[in-house]
Amino acid sequence: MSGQGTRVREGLIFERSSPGRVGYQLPRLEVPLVDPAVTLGGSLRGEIDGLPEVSEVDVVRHFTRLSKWNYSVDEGLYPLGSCTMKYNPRINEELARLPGFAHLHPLQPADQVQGALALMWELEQALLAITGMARVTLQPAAGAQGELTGMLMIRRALEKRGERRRVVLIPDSAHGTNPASAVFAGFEVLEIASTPEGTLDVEAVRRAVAKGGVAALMATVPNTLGVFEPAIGEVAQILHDDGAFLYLDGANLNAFVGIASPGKMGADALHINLHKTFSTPHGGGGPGAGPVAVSAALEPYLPIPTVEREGDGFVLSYDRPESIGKVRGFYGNFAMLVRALAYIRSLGGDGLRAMAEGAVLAANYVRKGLEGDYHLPYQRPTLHEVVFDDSRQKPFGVTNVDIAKRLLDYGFHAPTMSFPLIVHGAMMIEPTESESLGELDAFIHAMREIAREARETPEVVRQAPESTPVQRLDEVRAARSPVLRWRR
Amino acid sequence: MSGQGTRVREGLIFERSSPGRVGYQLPRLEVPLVDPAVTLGGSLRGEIDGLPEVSEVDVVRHFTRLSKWNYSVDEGLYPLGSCTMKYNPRINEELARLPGFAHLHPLQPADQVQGALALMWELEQALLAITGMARVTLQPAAGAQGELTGMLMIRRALEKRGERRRVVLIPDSAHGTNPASAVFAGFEVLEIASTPEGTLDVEAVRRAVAKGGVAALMATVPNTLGVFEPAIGEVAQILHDDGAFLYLDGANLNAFVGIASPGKMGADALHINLHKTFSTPHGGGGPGAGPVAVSAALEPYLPIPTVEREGDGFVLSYDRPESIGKVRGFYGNFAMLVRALAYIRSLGGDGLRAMAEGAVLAANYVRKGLEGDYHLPYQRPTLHEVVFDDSRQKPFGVTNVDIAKRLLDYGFHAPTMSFPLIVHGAMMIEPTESESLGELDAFIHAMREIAREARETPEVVRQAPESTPVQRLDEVRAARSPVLRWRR
Amino acid sequence: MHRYLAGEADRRAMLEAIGVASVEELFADIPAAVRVGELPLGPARSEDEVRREFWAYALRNTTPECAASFLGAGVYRHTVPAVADALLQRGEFFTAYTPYQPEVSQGTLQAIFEFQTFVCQLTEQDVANASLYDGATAVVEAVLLAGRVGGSRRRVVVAESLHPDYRRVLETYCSAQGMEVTPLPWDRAGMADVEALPRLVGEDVCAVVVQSPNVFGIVEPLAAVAEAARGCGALAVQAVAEATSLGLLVPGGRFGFDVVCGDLQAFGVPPAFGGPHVGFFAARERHLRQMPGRLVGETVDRAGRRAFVLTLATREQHIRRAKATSNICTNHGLVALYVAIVLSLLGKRGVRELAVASHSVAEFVKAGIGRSGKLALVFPGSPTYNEFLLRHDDPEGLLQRLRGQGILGGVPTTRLAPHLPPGVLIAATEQNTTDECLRLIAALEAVA
Amino acid sequence: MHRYLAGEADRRAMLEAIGVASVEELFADIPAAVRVGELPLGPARSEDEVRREFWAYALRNTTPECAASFLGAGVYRHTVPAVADALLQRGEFFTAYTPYQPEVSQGTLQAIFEFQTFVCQLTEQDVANASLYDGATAVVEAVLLAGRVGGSRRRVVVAESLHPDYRRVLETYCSAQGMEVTPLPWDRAGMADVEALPRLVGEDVCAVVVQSPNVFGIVEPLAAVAEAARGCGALAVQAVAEATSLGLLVPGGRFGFDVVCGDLQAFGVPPAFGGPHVGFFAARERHLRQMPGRLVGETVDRAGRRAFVLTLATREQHIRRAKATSNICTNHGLVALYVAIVLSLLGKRGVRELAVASHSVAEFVKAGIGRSGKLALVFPGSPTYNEFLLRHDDPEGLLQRLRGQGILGGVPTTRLAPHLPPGVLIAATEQNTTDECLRLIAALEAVA
Ligand SMILES: Cc1ncc(COP(=O)(O)O)c(C=O)c1O
Ligand SMILES: Cc1ncc(COP(=O)(O)O)c(C=O)c1O
Repeated sequence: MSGQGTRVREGLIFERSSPGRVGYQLPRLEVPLVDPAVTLGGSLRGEIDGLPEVSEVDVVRHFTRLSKWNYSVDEGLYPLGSCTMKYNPRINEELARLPGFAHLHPLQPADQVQGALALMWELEQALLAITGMARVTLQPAAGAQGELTGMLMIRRALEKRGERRRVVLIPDSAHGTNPASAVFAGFEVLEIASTPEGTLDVEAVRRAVAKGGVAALMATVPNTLGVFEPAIGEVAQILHDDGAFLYLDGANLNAFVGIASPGKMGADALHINLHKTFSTPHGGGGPGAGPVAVSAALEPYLPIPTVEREGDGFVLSYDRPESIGKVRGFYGNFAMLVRALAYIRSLGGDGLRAMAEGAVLAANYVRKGLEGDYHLPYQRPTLHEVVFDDSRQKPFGVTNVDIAKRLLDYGFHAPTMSFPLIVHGAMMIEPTESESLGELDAFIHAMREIAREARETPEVVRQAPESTPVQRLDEVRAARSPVLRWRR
Repeated sequence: MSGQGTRVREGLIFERSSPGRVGYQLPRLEVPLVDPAVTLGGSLRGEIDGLPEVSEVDVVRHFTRLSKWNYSVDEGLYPLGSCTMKYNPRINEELARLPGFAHLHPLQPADQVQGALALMWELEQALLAITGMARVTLQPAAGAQGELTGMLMIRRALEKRGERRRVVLIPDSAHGTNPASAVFAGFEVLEIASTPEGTLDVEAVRRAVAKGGVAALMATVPNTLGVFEPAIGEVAQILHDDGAFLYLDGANLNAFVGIASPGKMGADALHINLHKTFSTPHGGGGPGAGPVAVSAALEPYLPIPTVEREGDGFVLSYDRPESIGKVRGFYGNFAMLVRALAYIRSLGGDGLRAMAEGAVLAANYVRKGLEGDYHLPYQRPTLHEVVFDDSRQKPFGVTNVDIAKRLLDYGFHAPTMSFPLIVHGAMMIEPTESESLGELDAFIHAMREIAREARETPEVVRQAPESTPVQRLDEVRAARSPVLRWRR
Repeated sequence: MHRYLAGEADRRAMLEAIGVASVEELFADIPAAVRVGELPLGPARSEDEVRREFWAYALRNTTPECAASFLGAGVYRHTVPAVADALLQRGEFFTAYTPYQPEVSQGTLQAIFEFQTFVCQLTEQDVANASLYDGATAVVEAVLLAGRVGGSRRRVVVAESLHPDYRRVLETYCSAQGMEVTPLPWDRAGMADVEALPRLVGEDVCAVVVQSPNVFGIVEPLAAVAEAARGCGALAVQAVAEATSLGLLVPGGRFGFDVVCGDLQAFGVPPAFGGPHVGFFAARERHLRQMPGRLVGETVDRAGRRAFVLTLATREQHIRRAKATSNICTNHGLVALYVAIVLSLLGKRGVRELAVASHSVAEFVKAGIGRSGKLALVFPGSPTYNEFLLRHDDPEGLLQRLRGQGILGGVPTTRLAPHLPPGVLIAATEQNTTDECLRLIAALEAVA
Repeated sequence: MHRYLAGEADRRAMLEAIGVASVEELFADIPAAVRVGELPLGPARSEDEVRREFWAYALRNTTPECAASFLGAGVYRHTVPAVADALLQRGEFFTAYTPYQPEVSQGTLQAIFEFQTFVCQLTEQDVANASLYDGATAVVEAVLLAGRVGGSRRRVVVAESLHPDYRRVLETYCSAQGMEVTPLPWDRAGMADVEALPRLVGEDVCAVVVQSPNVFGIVEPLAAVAEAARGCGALAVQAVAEATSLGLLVPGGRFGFDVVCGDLQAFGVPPAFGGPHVGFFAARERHLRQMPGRLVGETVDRAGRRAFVLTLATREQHIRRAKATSNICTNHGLVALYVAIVLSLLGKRGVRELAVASHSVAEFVKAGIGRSGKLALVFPGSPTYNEFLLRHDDPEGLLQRLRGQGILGGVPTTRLAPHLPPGVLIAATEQNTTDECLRLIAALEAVA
């Protein structure tokens, strides 16, 4: 409850500590207790300084109280653009916790894990149907790792051809992980400026490719303005004609599931953020999962192992001599795969298309509702998200950050701020298909009220938030003299 | 989070409704769809007016938001006297939900429910060990039903003897369910005034019994002042000498588990609120469970069925010709029995005693901490709870209700108000053994601050609460023109 | 040192502040004569050990999922939305208690207000309470209410087709109140014998109680029952054990029943070997002051905001004590919350669709059984919702044979009560697949 | 009409407001050439149907509970406090995202700050981040950090006793970075061959990586490794795959290791067929600006109240893009929260007691196996924590025979990597009962 008591600071768990309190009990040890000084000698450490001593109810209250300072999808619209903060169905949580999944050890013999392999196989098939690609690896832990995985496969394919192309083209509107992943895959990044319309500049791509040494282009469809890339097919053609590859950032797949397919766009690799399009929860930061779908050209280089049919059953196959190897331990974030497949089953083919339609509909409704009050720097049709800027509020001394903070007072999370970089003072709004009319209207109302406040009482917006558990923070102090852990 | 957004009213679920929204899906029906107009004719009703149309996320948000307006044990000390608001272990919730328990149908054949019967048997054995009685029925759904069950057994025992005793003695400090249950069991209640010390008046009992027609006395040990009844043995003797029975209200059992036993006190029947002493959650009002332990004298009258050993296994036995019959459907609140036994196992014998000690220690610590600021109307040693009154605050125009409301601002639940009836302006505080020093100190501090406020700024206390989701309610209006349901 | 208790340092600090050397001193008031030694309950167990013990119990049970189950007779298997349990497990709901302090209990209060609304909508009654223990005690409370309203009327006419457990519980309570139960037999259609009713009622009758659908699954002639009750000045009480039936069937409220009550378990509440489920109680406005249990009402706070509060508490034991309308205190509020969540999810369409689906599956099985010619219903042709009674002289034997084929074919009436016709009560819901239904039909034909 | 989507009326109202006749118009920008037809993914399923499908998958798996399990090799079975998952399931935690708006994310931020503190305490390092994907990628990040710090040094010396999956992942990343991996062999004791180390390191080496306990369960000579690394100007990196060992073993931090990293799965995180688990990364203060991943720092709000915030973000991809210290964005924060809860519950005593118990059980098994004389360890006499390597030429065959007796006897090294000596990695923890241990010992003797 929001009474003062829980609004009052809850100290750190270490500060709740009192000698002799415990929050656990271990099974009674029947075997002889070993004296670790004997068995481990000099490697034995003493008591660990600072660990807390708290009871079970201490822990429950501590984390329950902490939780109440969070905003979450379970409480309301969470328009964080590019993150697809949709509803996380509870049935998925229930299923992921079935002992047959949760307790499964990754190194059990193959005949004991047939259900898990079947599930992975089914998920791969579903993702293939959705993407129109040739194969999928479920191994990457998140989108960024998917990008890296895809780029490593491209690198390996080029190596196989004996080519040493080093340049990866990335539009200036791309997500930060794109250039970072390209670099960690051993490439150099050449940024491509977007057209005045905010889309991929085909001619710039053509020129860059013509210069030679281009390994791939990483594009996002729809792009980070929520706008479809009309020339994506042409760009693919340019790349392929040159022997380069097209990597698609699939973070925005929610906009077109069942409507268009990356395969038809000419993608050679694309990652799918299961924690976006396929509803696995964001967990306050993760874990997610970032399967990568590839064209036939890249199939030989998939990470090992892959799930393959064998007789009536399935095996984990390591028989892929050209593989890039492994990108993480074991086989992927399996419990996330369970949730994603459950979501796909729950919606079915038509439901998935309706999902994409719903997402696009909601974003356009928000666009319509706000374009009278906020400036829309790019005018092309909106798909699943819409990016405004703060240029109409700036004259009153109100920035996008102020608007975001004031939204918190209105009971909403803020949009994504200052991304894409091609928009100054950006506010990127992605409502998702989970929102129904009432919630969207309340959000639009709040945004319009803030626009009015920006004109009439700008200091209210600049001072916001006022009703949150804490007010604006001193971020400079945090960075200048970092305190990153508690000390007694 | 406590931002304005979630503090703002969340409407009724009916007010979220929008045509065509759904929050469910049923399995696809393969059998032919029946036309109920044909099969059911005139009994068929039309669409039910007013039921909501909402999506799954609507429901999640609605109830998540509602939950945030509650205070709960999971957030902090909940000193509601007589209710034993202790910590509810999560392991119990996990175990009660095992499919082998949760999905079990009560009318499955006996050989399919052996685990359930074994568990019930084990719980009975544990409760016998704790109470020192002869048998236990697990059937009653709560304490009040336990009382009724016990009193019905007493009634039946008297009938068997051919006696028509109609009077049940109940001290004026008793809980309201005691007289109510006695009346529903067909008795008349004679109230016994407590001694100036707040305890059972032995002489008054003796006089009442001497007048004849006394079927039983219902006593609470420790009584509702949190004080042990020193004469309980003597009272039992008086009753038994006369052929009357002693019913013990076991709501306060938490004070003396492992220290004293109702059996030795001479109890003939006592109910045990599993939702108090044995940690099953209070659920915002219930469900709980109210097993009744009886002496050998009452054993023949136990409700049917009982769990009995048969060979290697267990059976539900209906072979109890003198039984009072059944007091509810099936065999009791089984899922609560699971939790209670898990709790007993978790603590073990010594742990249960330590639990009682901890409860008594905490109450005495609170007593000590507050007796400088609040008036203690009865001075006998405190066991698990302590009752203050508001006589030191009254002169400032501050009542116990004001103090309770102000406590809410300090982030605590209020004590039990205006009970027992023998204390005017009562505040009954039961901290329970779950609380550790820090939480108790914070509570004591809050109470002392309020005492100071009552002296210095009484209007602050009288206006409280100010930081809760709503302020004081117009209760008169609610009762005068009752609105008990939503209408369009 | 235990995970549920305070620590050593805490204890020492408390003892010191109190000024005693040991906890034992605090118990000085308790005489030696009532003291006990060590409890023979073994040591404190870790979660791992408790899990091991309880998993073993759970594994010694066979759950209906392991078979094709057609068990009903008061407890029904319907869709269980994952959301409901997840929300109920929020600590704010399940670790709070009765909302005595409305300022910090609006969550529970509003949810109950919604629950009361749902119950009124389903039953077409004016007022509903915040829950009772179960269906059986709900019927008891209805009869006790009728007794209070009826003054000197001490007789209750109760349909013999009432669920036997409800009947047994009613008798337990009635006998203590000096109330007499007159059985109302069923007719050849398995319905309350409304022809006989005029002979059974009278000036001394305070209530007429029928269950619909009744224990045979048959829809009762509620209008006629209401009329007969009204005729003699008694209250009409409808019990409902299969609450999803309210999605299809006109409730007693429409016919002027004074009370419609029963159990809402069918709306996805886990069977849990019989409890906790949740009793409901809905009545006409005129009986409001005689209602048992808690009531939540709407009001405003000081700032004029809509808010909810426990109201009309002068009916209750903590205020009225010996004169209370019921002795209930702890109720089944959390299960009521659960049902409110389920009903929110189902909503207008779902409540009906669930009933239609369940009814359709049951009709499919009934028709299949009828077709063979080898098997017969006890009351063929009577309208049933999702349960019906197959005639069989040795129902336990029959069911035993079905079990061999992985089928829990139903509940033998012999297990329920001796006065019922021998046979098997077969319940089918939307949870039974067509394959299960076909297997049941075939197996019954084969072994009958 | 679907339970996860808005309703018909909602859609109509939106279309109208936007001013289009159908949703299709909104997709006008997408050319026909990339359009697809109906997805061949079947109809929308009810929860009941999805449950049926998934229960079927789950039942085709055999979980270790059904046997006496001694599987480890990177994933360990330890006590799983019920509280941890219950708290993690609060919607406020699991349905939020990266705490970009600290004013409404203090719950996540404070919990991560506590997590960072726990990791520093366990590792005796100065700073720790808010999680990485898993142990394997944590080692990668350490090496990449060393590469950045080391300038032109492009060689990494990596113990061959590193978990083979960690090694494989490291190689994948290194090859793209043009970094070369030099294997550091194990000596006769199964420990990193510190005698060989001086020959293997050099001016071109940026990091020396060892895992302790290593893949054989053996405690590595960390002090000597640190010294050798320091000697050549390389960073010393300790990997930890069995994090509960930190309750007993001196961590690399004490010996001046630059990075201690690995996986915290062992603290009660469900194995879940390999993930999600949680990578951790702790380092010396001097490497702070080169750390990968998110960092939460303490600060104050306008009113001067302590509060927490994401900090030093200029290291990260969303700011630094191509120059970021890592490409990680979504991390494993929820699992970090889970581990923070488990570590809070265990606390000072529990962290040690858990390690002692686990070590004791493993020592019991090891001693039992040694006693027979028929069985031998590959590295007898070397100090191990809770896992050790039994020598056997046909480990898969041996294990197959144990399975017949309900025993999952361990992980065959043949399954892990070809360069490991043939044998069975046997892990034992406090979850293994004495009975299970005795059965394993007896069975091994019988079939060996
Ligand atoms: C457009 C885009 N690309 C890539 C990513 C990286 O995905 P992940 O966070 O799953 O690593 C994101 C996620 O925030 C994104 O929005
Ligand atoms: C002293 C006492 N007796 C009896 C009861 C009734 O128990 P229950 O609420 O379980 O019906 C209570 C509960 O509040 C109580 O405090």
